Amino acid sequence: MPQLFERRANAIARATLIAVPLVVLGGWAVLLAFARSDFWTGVDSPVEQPVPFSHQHHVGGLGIDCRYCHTSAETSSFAGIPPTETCMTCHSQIWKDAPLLQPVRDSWQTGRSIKWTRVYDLPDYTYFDHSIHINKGVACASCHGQVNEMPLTWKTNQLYMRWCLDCHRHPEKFLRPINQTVKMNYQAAPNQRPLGRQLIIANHVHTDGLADCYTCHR
Amino acid sequence: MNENLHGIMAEFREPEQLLNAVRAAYEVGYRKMDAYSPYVVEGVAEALGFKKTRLPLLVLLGGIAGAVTAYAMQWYSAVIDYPLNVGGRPLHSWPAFVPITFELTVLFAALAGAIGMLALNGLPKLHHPVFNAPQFKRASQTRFFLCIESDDHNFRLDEVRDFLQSRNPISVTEVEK
Amino acid sequence: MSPLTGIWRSLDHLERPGDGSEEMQHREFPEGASELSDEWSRRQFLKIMCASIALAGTTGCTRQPLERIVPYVRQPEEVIPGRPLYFASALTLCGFARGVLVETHEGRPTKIEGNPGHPASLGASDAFMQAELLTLYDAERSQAVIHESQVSTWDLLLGELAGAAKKWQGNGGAGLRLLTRHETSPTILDQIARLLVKYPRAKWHEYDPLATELAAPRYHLDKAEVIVSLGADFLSAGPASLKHAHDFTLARQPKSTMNRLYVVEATPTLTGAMADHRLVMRPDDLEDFARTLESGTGSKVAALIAADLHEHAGRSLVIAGECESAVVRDAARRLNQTLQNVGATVDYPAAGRNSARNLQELVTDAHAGEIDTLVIIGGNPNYDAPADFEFGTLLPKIASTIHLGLYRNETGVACRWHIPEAHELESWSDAAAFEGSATIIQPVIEPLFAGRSRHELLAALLEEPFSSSYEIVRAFWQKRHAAPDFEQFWRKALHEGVIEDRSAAAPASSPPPNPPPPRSAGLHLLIRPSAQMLDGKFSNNAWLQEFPEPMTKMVWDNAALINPATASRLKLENGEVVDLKFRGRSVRAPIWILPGQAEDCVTINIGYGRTSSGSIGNGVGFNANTLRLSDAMWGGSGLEIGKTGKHHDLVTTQQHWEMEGRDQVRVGTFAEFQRRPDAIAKSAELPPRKDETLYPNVPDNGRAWGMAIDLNTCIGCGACTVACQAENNIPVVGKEQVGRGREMHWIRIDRYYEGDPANPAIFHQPVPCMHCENAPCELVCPVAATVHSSEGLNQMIYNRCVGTRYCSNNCPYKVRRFNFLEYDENHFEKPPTRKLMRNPNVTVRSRGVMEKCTYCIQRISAVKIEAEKANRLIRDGEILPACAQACPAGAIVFGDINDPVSHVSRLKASPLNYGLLAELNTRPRTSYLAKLRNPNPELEQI
Amino acid sequence: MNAEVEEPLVASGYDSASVTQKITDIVLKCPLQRGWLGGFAFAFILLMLFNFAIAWVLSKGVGIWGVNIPVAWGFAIVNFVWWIGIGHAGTFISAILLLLHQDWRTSINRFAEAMTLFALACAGLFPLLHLGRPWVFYWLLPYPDTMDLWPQWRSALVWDVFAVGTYLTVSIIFWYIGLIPDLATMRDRAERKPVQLIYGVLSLGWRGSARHWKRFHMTYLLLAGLATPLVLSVHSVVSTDFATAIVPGWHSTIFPPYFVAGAIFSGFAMVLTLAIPIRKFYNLQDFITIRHLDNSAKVMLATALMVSYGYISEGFMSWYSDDKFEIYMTLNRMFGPYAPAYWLLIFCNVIVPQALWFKRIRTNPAALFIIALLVNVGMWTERYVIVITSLHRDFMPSAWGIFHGTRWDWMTLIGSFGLFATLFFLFLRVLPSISISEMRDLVHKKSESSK
Repeated sequence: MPQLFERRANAIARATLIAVPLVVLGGWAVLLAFARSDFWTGVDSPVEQPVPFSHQHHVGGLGIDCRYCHTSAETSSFAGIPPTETCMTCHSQIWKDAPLLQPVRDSWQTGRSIKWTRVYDLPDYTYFDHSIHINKGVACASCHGQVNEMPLTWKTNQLYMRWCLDCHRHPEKFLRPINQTVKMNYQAAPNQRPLGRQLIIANHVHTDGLADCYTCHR
Repeated sequence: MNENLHGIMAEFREPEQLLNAVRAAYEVGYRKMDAYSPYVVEGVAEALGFKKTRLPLLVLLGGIAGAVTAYAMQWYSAVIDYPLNVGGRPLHSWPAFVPITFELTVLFAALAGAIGMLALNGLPKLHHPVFNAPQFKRASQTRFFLCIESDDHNFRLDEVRDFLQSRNPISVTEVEK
Repeated sequence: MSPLTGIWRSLDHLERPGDGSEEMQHREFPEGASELSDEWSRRQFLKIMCASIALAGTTGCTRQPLERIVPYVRQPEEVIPGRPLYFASALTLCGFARGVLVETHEGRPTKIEGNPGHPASLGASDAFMQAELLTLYDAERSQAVIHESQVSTWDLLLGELAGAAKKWQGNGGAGLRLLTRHETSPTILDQIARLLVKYPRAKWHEYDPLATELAAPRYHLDKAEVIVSLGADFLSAGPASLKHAHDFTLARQPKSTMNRLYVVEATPTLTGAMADHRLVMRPDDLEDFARTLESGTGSKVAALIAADLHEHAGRSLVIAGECESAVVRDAARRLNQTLQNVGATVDYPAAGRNSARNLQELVTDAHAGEIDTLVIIGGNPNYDAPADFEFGTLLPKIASTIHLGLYRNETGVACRWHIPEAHELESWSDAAAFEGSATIIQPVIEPLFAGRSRHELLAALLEEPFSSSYEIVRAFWQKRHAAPDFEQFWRKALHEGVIEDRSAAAPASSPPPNPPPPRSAGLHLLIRPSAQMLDGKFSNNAWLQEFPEPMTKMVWDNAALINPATASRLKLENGEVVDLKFRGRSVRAPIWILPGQAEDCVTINIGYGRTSSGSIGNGVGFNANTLRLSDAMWGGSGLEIGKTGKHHDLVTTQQHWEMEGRDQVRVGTFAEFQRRPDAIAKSAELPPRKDETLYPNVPDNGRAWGMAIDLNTCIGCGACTVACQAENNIPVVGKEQVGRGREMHWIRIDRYYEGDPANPAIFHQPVPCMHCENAPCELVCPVAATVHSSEGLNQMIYNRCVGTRYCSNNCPYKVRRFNFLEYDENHFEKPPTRKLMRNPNVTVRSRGVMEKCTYCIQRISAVKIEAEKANRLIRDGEILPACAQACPAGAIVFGDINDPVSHVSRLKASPLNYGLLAELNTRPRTSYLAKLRNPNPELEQI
Repeated sequence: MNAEVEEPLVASGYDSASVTQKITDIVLKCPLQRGWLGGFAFAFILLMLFNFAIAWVLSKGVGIWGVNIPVAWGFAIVNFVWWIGIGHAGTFISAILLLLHQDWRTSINRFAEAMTLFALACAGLFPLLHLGRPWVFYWLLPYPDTMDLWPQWRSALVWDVFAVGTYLTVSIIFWYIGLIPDLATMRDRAERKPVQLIYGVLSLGWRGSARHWKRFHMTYLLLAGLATPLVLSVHSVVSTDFATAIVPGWHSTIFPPYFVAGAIFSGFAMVLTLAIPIRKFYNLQDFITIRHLDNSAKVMLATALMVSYGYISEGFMSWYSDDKFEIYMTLNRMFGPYAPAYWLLIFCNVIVPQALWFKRIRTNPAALFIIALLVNVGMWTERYVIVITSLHRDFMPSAWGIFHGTRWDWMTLIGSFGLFATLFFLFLRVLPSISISEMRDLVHKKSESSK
């Protein structure tokens, strides 16, 4: 009887037997990694806006306080996006005719809003309240990063649930003194953890139940 | 002598012939040989000097691995990683962890057994010298073969052929590598 | 809050009349909505969820679609995006104001609550009040001025009126007729008065299908210890019902005494269900009963009741139903006088008769051809006028007919002109409550469909230079309250939502007097308003269409209610379609057999069988008005039933009405309670003790939420059901789906019968999620989509749910609801307006996920966050779930059961407290207080 | 089994050559018969119906089915349990009977195992279709997700995932291992090169070496040893889907054994439903002899009695427990709206199998075939009764409801027959439907004993 297969068939057969599971597992691992990649989650990639607003210039350069524009950050779940009026308080005086600001002036004249694009966009089933975080010592920068260094705005975190949980389980890793929450130049203390534990008491942070589902999902 | 010789193969009609041939060959002192049959013939393997296999051990280890994996996973995720109050039950509800532990035990054991069998048998081996034997087709159907291989330390071509002939086989052929 | 909210865009709005629809689609508050545009992202989201099949193994990697944030251009200073604003206003029922607080998010009203400061609502609400929100957003409300069924404009109408006005100036307005519903608005009355002065020969007619009694008596049920209702459903019907329910339950508390209620009625009502003694009798027998009650002689029962009344002279009360004949009503009044109840438990205000004429006169004049212009302001006479008036045939006889209404209804279609009316929450007005106090109705949103207010139309008739409703109303009150402090007065009025100004005393309307029905054997017809559609006003309101009728639990239909004995005698069965023939008129109706109905009495509800209601109300049920005659507005004897051999599927949300001896509702008498207080709650199988368990005692984080529902005060009105629906974005699923057992209500009201089907005891039991501490549902969920919170809430996480539905199987209370289909995309939920109405703080559930009562977690969170920010504790009663807030009887109490002095803890400490099916060791956090009855011992013997 | 009265396991006059030829020729030689084509075409049409029903339920949602509140589980679960049950006979025959040295299993274990796999394939689909959101089914599996969440291990549904997954995997392994020598035979008997190549690859170059045979047998025994507790565990776990609930009619400790018995019962019924036509169609009467039918029938009789005991003890326990909910449930089953279903299942699963006491019936293929069909129906009805009647009236009378399968429910059920049959027809065409090597062994032993 002639050989049905050549000699190398053996090698090929074994190779495939070993390769198939590896490829499957590998592919799955790649998929998992991809889901966590900045590319997929859009971290660090600037979002296009009708007006190329520079936090770097306004916050970093001019030192405008976050709350000047995001007025309701301390009082409401929604931090607030400034109405055209706010822009015009200055830009009716300076950069009056800068072409970049044309959309702002249009909005002001026509009474039609500027339509910004969300940078930090949570799913509809997740409820985040700015005011409680600010009031308990979670800084703007803790989630939004050093916006004072952003010529255009991008997000600095992936906003996955595990990321939220990290802080909800161990607030001490991130808490700041309440008067520091809006500061952009705050230097994290070297003894963050012990400090954090004190701040949990000082800021009246009730840690039990922070990881309840209903804390964020309703 | 022929470097390209895998061995010499005898074809028998009856399983008993094969069994006797193997026993005889073993007494003569041949070790590097193998018998081929369409279904298992009791005793041949033993006659070839093949005593016991490590498969049961593999399966046991597989089972233990499965059990440990399963229970550890359940305990870690339910007690350590995300403790949740589910219907007021304890975090470490061990009775509820038993079924999955059992299932994975069986699964891992079975996989160990199957993979172990193939590995120890050196399968897949699509190409093998014995397939060169013209009549070997029948090894999977009706006939019984004994192949004494050339790398046996007291392999002498003529002696082997004579020996095999003496077991009145249907045929005796040289098998190319 | 700014009084200007309603009109801050109304001027540029004026230039573009009649483009309501366009307005709706494209300019729906782009300035206002600085938040995600919900419905879009949600659909997107679903798609991507589906796409994630491909991405198995990487949850959360569903990339968000780009979403816009749309800030204001000029942000109103009182608006803080993300925080709701509350406005005090009022909604009218039969013309009478009931004060409300309206919650708005970025200019979108999302919830209506009763105004605690208002005498007619006292902070509570009923299904109608809750459901007005849906009517406000109903995309099928009329959206354009229609002339001869062509789209026209307001200005053209003004032109025509101007022409007519010249003629009227000549002839003093002869031939000009005004037909309104029952009006209590001081401003409207003032405008009409001025119109009648301007055109002395013009006439004003008033017609209201549910006209309340002339100078309705004012009851003080909290002071009454013995109450006899002669066919009166005072607890759930009429503009004062919320107040009645509130006062009644005050006196219902089992203290040293507990009030006793006798109800004599022909068809079961919620009031009857609360009765300690319910006597079932036909309306004509009821008259005899009233007489014997007066004389105190005659039937033994009557004598005993009379005795009881006299024992409690001055602390008793006799209430006659508004649908009863004058005989009964007069008897009741005389009784109250002889019992010295007048001034103590009841007041009869002087009959402040207004100058309105009734519909009868209008009809006569119309036939005499004396009318050339008929202005119908609100209402739908062409549908709900007595059949013998043949209103439909009469309208064409009139040269010019103008109809102002929310919908282009049967009347609007038949009139030459139809003008879309602005909803009460869309325009400025005012109205008086049943007891006379006035309320400024302030709008909470721009008119969605360019509607006009009644004020604007009257102003046009008066040929006054245009001024907005706001100016008209304000001007009137400036005149009424001409004082330097007017601005404060005005702001206070708006802020409080009620004006202590009795000079606006509610002149009640003229009722259709019901002559004593001629005695006759045979069947007796009773025509009653519907608990869902009222008089048809709400027939396009899907919430109310799907709101289970308290007695029948029927949805999406009305039926001819008939007593079991009569049914078996006539060989009728449920759903069998029959011809109801009444005095030469007839209508086809399906039969529904109702325990507790009087023998030989057939009850039918008006408000159904609409033809021009809209896609939701059209063709639902049959039109009972076809049997409604001007001399028998509430029915009468002489009804005949003819078989048709046809069948109509009637759908109810509860099929089985026996308790099967499972003690869901535990009942005892007040006497027993005084003897052994805990005997009643402990009458049934007891739950295992707390320490009888293998499970660890799970520590909570200091707070433990719980709820107590007092069955003794719950009147079963169902306000909680609709309130919950409004608060939690609960979808409407339609008759077909309800028929398959897929209604979505998070809190349902179970109705059980006990005893003789001819006159059974009737129990109501609200059933929300029990938030069991040993929740069976949690144990079986494979993905931990329902687990316990540290505060003892049974959390349901929609976005984790994969939809195995095991939790529902394992829920002994069956309070879980499942999205079997994409209900958010169905006919009722699809319209873009519906998306605006959503509560932004509650996730809208997609297809394939389980949902259930959350104790209104969004409200808990809101209060918790505020308390945390202020570093203070949460006050008891600070958190009100929607059901508790709506309940007129205060029967639902929510709070922290770890706090021993909280209201809920005190109720749970009551000897009447028991857990539903607690013997299953589910440890429900929602518990019930057993129901008490206070029967008359002597009457018991009979 | 006393041999003298026993029918032989193989008709006389067969040696390993003829056995080999007869079995391999079914695949390699005999041309496409009209019968096969017709059957396959019909099965394929049903399969397409299945696809359609699935596509529709995926696009619209489970709302197109009859499920509601309170009856939130419907046909999907009934079909799942039914198919899983059928999937038990294969492993039972090849594993347990192997350990018990029942060599009559030889000629039926191969296609019984195949049947197991195809039944599992059908069964496996239903839990997925049953989900409200099938596209997130993988949340039932443990894997490192972005939410830090895990399956909820206390839920019997998660146990199910593991039990069924394991069972499927082990069954496939067991089946394939057993196939290897036969695949070699096919390789060596095939004439055409491509066919040789295919079977060559599949047989992994099996050459029948004595050492290989030794390990092969060892593995086969070990797998049998593992599969035996597994097969018992799988339906026990499935039964906990019900037994761990508090629903009256589900919350019962007898469920595991009673489900396993039922599974084997229905499994053997299906074996006969398939075996009887096949042996006729391919003239395998000599291999699948009356004795096989007889023995299978005996197993059915035994399991039928166990199942009957289950029914009785259920009734007894509900009376004995004096639990008002249990008692009502039992009465409602017998006399409530679904009483016909209950009495149908009693008829099919308790009354009909009593006929198997008689050898005349056990040895009459036609009769057996009909009984087997009735039992299949009966076992489906049993699951229907367990799921529906328990749910439709549980604790709160106010929430009681009724359930009716919609046409989509029926389409999915019937369609799944299509999937099963299609796979089975293909199997008959491409693989030896009887284990050749074991038959050779049998023939050999037979000649031994006859010597």
